[in-house]
Amino acid sequence: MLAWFDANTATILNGLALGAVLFLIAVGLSLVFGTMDVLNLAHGAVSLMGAYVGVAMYGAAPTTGMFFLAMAIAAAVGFAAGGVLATMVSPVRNHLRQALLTLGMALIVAELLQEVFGPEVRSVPVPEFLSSTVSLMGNPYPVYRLAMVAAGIVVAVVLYIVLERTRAGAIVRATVADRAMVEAIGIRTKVVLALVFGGGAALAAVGGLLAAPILGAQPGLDDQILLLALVIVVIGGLGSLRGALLGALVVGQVQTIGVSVVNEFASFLLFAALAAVLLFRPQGLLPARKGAHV
Amino acid sequence: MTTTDTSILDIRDLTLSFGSLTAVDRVTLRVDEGARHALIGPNGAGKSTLFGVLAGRLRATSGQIFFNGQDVTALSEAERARNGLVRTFQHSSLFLGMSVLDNVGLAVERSTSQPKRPWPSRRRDRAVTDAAMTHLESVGLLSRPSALCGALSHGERRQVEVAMVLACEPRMVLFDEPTAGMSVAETNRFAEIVESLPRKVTVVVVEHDLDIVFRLAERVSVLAAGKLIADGTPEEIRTNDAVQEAYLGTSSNEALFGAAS
Amino acid sequence: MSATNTLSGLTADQPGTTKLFNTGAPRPAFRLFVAVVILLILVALPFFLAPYPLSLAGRALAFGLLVVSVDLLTGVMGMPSLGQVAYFGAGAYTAGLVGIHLSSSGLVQLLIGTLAGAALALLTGAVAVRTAGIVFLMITLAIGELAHIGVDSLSVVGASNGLAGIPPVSVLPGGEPLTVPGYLYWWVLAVFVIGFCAAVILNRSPLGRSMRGVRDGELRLRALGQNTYSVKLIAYTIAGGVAGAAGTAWVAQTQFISPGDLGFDMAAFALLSVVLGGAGSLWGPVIGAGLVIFVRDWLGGYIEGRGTLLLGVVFVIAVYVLPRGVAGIKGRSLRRKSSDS
Amino acid sequence: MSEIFFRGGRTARRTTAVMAGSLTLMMLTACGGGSLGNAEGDDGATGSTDTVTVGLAVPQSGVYAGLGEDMTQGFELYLEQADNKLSGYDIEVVSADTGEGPQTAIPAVSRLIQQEQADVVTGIVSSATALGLRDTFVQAEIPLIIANAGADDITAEPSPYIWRTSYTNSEVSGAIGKHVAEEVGDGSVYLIAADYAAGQEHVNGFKEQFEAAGGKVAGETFTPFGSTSDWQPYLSKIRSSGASAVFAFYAGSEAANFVQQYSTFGLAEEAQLYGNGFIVEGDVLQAQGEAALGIQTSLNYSPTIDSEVNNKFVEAYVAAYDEVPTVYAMQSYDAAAAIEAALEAADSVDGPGIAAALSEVGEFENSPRGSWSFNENHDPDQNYYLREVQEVDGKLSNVVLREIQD
Repeated sequence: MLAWFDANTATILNGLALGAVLFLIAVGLSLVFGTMDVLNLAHGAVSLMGAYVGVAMYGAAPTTGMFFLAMAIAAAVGFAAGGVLATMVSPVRNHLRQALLTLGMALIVAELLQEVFGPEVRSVPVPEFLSSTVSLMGNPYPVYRLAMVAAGIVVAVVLYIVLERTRAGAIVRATVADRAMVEAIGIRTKVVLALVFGGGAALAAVGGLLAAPILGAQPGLDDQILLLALVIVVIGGLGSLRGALLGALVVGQVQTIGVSVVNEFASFLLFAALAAVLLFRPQGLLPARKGAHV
Repeated sequence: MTTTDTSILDIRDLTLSFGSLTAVDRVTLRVDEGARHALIGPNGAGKSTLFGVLAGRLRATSGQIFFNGQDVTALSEAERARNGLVRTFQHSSLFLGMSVLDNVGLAVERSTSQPKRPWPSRRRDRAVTDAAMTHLESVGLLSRPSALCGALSHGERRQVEVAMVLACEPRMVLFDEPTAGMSVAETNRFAEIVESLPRKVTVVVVEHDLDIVFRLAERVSVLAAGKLIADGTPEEIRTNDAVQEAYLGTSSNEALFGAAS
Repeated sequence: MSATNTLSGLTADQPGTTKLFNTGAPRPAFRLFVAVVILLILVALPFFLAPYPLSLAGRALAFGLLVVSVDLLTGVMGMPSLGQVAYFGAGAYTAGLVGIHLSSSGLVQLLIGTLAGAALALLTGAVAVRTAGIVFLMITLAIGELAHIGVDSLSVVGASNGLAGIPPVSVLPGGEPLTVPGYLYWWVLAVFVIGFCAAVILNRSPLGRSMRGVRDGELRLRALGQNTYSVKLIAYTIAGGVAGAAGTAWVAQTQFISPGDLGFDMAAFALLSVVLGGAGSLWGPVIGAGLVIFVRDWLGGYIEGRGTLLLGVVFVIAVYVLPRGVAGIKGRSLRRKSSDS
Repeated sequence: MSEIFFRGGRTARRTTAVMAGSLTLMMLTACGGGSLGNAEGDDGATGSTDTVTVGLAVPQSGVYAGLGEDMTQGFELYLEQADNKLSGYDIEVVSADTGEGPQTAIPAVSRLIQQEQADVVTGIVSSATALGLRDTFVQAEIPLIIANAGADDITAEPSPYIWRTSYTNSEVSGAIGKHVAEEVGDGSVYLIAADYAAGQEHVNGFKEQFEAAGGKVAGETFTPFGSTSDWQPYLSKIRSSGASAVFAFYAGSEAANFVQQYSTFGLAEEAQLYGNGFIVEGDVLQAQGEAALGIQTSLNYSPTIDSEVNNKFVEAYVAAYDEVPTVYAMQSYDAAAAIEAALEAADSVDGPGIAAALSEVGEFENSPRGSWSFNENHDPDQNYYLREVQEVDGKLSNVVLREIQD
């Protein structure tokens, strides 16, 4: 057993790295669903916009300053996109029509991105200061992936503090639990919702940018990201921060250790896991608790 | 299995707990066949929970429910409904996207557990329609059978709901706060409908509005903190100290029942 | 926000889309007249249309029937599904295999393909219909994707290359193969009409009424004493059969089926066609399906790879311009008139 | 009651008007005159003109759009060089977007055959599309000249209407088998490929030649096609297998990601990476960057082939499009050459005439890839080249090491 862990340390670690970046992308989808009751099918497209920010800004391996500048720009682009989507979707109450709207927007955004950046896969280099490798069990392991894990932890902690320990977070949590009540105490939930939508989209764009050195940037990636994010938030429990984190970690491991152990059924694993979780826990692993925490 | 000849509902030591919270606490109660029985109590007394257990939506933690001499404790809501124990909802929950006739039709054809026919049949569908129209007539809503329920007034919706309950050919009807949100005229109309129900149908009402309770009920049970604290005729309840205590702490009888008397 | 809370939201706006004109002036004779005229136009298409647009019309009809099956679940029963592609695929692959190995008769293929779709729906639905709302949507997504991945790795049906070499269908066993585009189209139209009529009959039946009851209040329906599980499972099985029939029509038209036909795109476009057309109405979603095929394949063919972009624009505009879908146009004009008078 | 009647009347009038309108519209658009005629009767109409309609069915959208662009450029370059006349006929090119797979490709190509009345069609990137359309072309009696799709099955049973200027999957991968066996000697080779039909064919084709030459296989993994983005779990397996070299088949974005991660995890220093040319072809190579250096591949073409014909071709291509031609461009260029040769030999310029002429065209001596001809399966009988990714003048390039001898 121990030997197995030894042999697979790198793979498990890698599942963490993948899970971390998937968490960044998926948490926005989950919170937007929780607060606005909107399943944003343009979420993958927003994430892809983040990846293309990297394509546009990096030439060769970016310097440290350039890397953080790109993150800021990706966040800004994502925030703006989220704001536009929130505005467009706010008069549409029906879930299915929201799906029609957001998937329509996703198609438009993806096509425009292809128009600008071309149909071919574009690779995004790793920033210089993270481009080295460390030795792990005698084998080289890229530092950038460790940094992804770190980024995931930082975002999870910051989000947790913001949502659980600040007044703004309390308002967001209250909006998840009972929108009418928040409305009644004089808070304009529309603004709250637009901010959450923008924030979620900004995280998705940053996640897309951080994932780009591994996933690349190309047309069609938005669909893949959207499906992964949907699976994550449904496995974890819609509208829940902890759920999104757990879901992302599960999917990260399924996609690494899972495919390595049962390689013949690798392509079935993700959706088989989804079906299995939903059959036994339809509400997800860690659903949002009413009123209390996200 | 021993029940007296006259009691149709026999509740024995019924308890429902959610973890450490006991919502219904060892309630024992009998309702006679054909009775007009009301269940009252202050907010949070466990009325709606007890109601849910009786209807079969919630499972009792312990205790038994006999309906018509049969132990129905383990039966589902649908099975109880088929046995003649039918409930209405606290908030009117008709099928708002469907016509009045379709609503009552659903109730008329509920009675078999067999799968529904996936094709129309002129003769057999006609029978359902005729039965539905009869029930609509008895609640005085014959004029607009093809109107969407979503387009009806609150009172009209209540009438449809009663028609649906009648269509279930109930032996006993559980009304959950039937007059909540009704205008005075609508409340009156509702009371008339209940009064016009055949005597063989037993009626149990959970109600806030004590006016209507004392107008309709021949027997009243009072629930407080999950426990049955009183059971008797309306007169007995009016003068019961425990009831008064439960409702208003130390307040007088007049403050509580003044409006009703 | 628990998953079950979303049940009501998913269908919030739908009640009344079909019924609005049902209640106003049903006039069955008039509606029958319109239906007959539309059918005559569809039958007459081969006399006017060249083979290519006619083949598109055939594809639109087959896809339209798939959309009808999605609508039975989404619009009539209030359970939005992304999984009907699995039963569509079951019908299509079965028909293809029957065509290659057993009989080129379209009737035989239709029968076996429909049964295959229904059987698979019965098996998977037994689990799926226990859920509702978003969870049902995601379970059906998983069913569709698993079917997609399944045929993609199954070498007896050509795996990722798809099932090729399917001979042209004939109507009866041993009959003349339908190689003339017009005759082939008529066969696809016949399958469509059979499937559509089945859906209309279902919609007007007691089961159809119970399906709408599930949509408007499943708990309530259960409280009335109806076994909603069996209502949902039977409806799901029938919808699976309709999707299977659509699959046989699709294969008859294209003589080819590949895993991509069961992909997420197809599932999403089928569901969006329902929304575009107006969930709950049966004819609206068929028009929605026609619109999707027309924009993506016909217009897209002339503007070099911009079909998808155009489709996105159509979706977005439709959300604002047609708040109740294509079927709502008629309802809206009636409502306006009645408020005038 | 009158109101109801009134409503019905209004609706009826409007509906009738709409129907009359659509009928009129149908009459107007009915230029083709219906679809009930006999298919053979329609063909005669195009036989006598001086214009030949060529359908170019390439992806203009989706993940293969880059390949589609190369193929369009290659085809157009040939036409330009010939002043848009092949064997004296004016060439009208009608293109169709085949998208990512058969779902979009089949209606698009049906349009070329039925609506645009193409006399011959070329292009086709995806094997599934080619297989799905095979019967359509045979039934319509229109020749299809495949300029990329490589599935062995397409030409396994040759049809007079199905031709190919590219390769078969098993052959292009088998070509490098002997070389790898010689290089690794006593070591073993790990095989990894995308899990779909083409991936299987490439791996089997390689394995057959490799094992025939005495090579040993260390292990074999197929990764989910189209949904794999992280290869680390598989790379760990390769490492623990102790293989001294790896043969991989990937194309497009998967090739880009695989090669980069192969290098990131340090495997590039431990095990030489081999493949067929597609793992480093076209835009992919630029996306891979330095990670691709040293990869050895087999392919029927490289822009660095040092022949007079190829140098001229590359020069003209660079001048026209400001980029180096890819194998896709070359195969499409040669498809144009095949059409010209067929028109030269054809008795009648219609589907069956061109198809018949294709079997008489003989050797193509002026091809950038070197001399080739159609074999009995209608696939090219051609040379393969061993290539290595090297940096030439600051740009990555697939440098030809040598011609592969059978």
